[in-house]
Amino acid sequence: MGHQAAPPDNQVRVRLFAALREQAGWGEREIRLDTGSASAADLWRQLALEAAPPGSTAVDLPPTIRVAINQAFATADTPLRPGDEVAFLPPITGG
Amino acid sequence: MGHQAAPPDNQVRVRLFAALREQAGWGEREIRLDTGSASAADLWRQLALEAAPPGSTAVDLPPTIRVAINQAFATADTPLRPGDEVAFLPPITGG
Amino acid sequence: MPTPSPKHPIVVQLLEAPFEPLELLAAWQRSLGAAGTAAESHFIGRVRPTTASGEPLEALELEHYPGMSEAQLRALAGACAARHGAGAVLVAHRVGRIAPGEAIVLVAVQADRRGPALRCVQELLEDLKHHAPFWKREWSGGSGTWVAGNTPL
Amino acid sequence: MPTPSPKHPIVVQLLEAPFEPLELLAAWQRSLGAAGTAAESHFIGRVRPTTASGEPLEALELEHYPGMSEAQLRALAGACAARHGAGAVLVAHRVGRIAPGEAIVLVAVQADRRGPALRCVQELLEDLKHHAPFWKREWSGGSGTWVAGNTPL
Repeated sequence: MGHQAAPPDNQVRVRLFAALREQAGWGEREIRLDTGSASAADLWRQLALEAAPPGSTAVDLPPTIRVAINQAFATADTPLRPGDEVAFLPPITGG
Repeated sequence: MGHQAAPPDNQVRVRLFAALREQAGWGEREIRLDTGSASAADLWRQLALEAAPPGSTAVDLPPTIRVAINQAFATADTPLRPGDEVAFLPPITGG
Repeated sequence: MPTPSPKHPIVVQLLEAPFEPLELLAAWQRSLGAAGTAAESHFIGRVRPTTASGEPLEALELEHYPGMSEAQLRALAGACAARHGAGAVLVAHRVGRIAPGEAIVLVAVQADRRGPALRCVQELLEDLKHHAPFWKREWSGGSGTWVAGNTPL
Repeated sequence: MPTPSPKHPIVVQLLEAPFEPLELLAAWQRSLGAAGTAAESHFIGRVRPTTASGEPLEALELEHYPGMSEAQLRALAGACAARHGAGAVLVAHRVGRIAPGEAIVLVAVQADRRGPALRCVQELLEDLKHHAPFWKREWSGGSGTWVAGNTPL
């Protein structure tokens, strides 16, 4: 996997849904990634939507939250590219 | 099981369906039972709808043929009573 | 339609003329009240255009045992609903001569949850194929052949 | 409706207003041609009158991920049809605010045999409950509660 240099404008669109959206107080934002080769899991830590437990600096992505990149399910360690739409999906209750 | 004396008019109604009806050439008949305490299997042998094999005097009810007495499934050894409607049903192909 | 019992309302219809499954379903839904239950499942079976041996089918003939066929369908439907905890059941079955493409059987089940509704439709369909007194004859090229067994699941 | 592909025609509809399942089924059947296939199975799910905790339900709210929800429903339906050798598939799903008793989901499958039609409806129903981006919120007594999990099968 070749490492792709991050462009100066290292920005992704983040979307939150349902309970996650309401807890965060927002549903859609443009976010500039802290690091050049961030994954969805890195992005979650950067967003810090949940309060970190004592002695910890960041909260890892809970296993119940699924990730979609550009409207398709993806694993949390998928590297993000500028312009990606990254969604964090709480447990699905359709049908 | 108490044996019930056969009334003088020891008659049942016999019904045949589908291929069985066509092979016999009839679908419904009043039949006087040969013996006083006949079962559906006895009735089948009496009807002799199929040619008996050489050396045999009667043909037993094939396992593929189901019996209904008064429009409910019954076992072939159920004793018949005068006035019963006895049906011989070839393999079912509904639905 | 017969008056349904409140617990497992079973409706059985033997039809000698072509029927439109969705119209029967609409009438059945209306008879059960405006707001349906949480889960409802249906199955519609139609006559294939070819015989079991692949010849063009002119018509399927459905012989039955009048009286026993209605009673058996009703008994099978009631037992299936009770086993699965389903609610209302509708079984409609054609008899007589049926053209290719026409509906031959309709099964519909309402229940509180999807599992009972789905399972009851599936099981009742197998039950009536094997335990209700119906016999199929395929007409092709002017001659009729009794069908030996049911189509594979 | 999008133009169906001849092999596995998949129709997906996300609906913001109440729909009548039997009317949708009639339109779908018409779009597939007059003479239907040998087997067709349906499932209709409706909103229950009570919440998961037994309170009277005012409404169910269905949030979804526009764009991804349609794409996922289409992908799940296509994969299910291919796995089971089914033919045409229809999936209709309500979004937004839904009143008790209203239909929330409709799944319909046509196939050559009853097995594939029945199995594909059942499996697709499970698939979309777990793998399509929909979230339910129950409104009761003026406040909304996100539903934590799916109802048992």
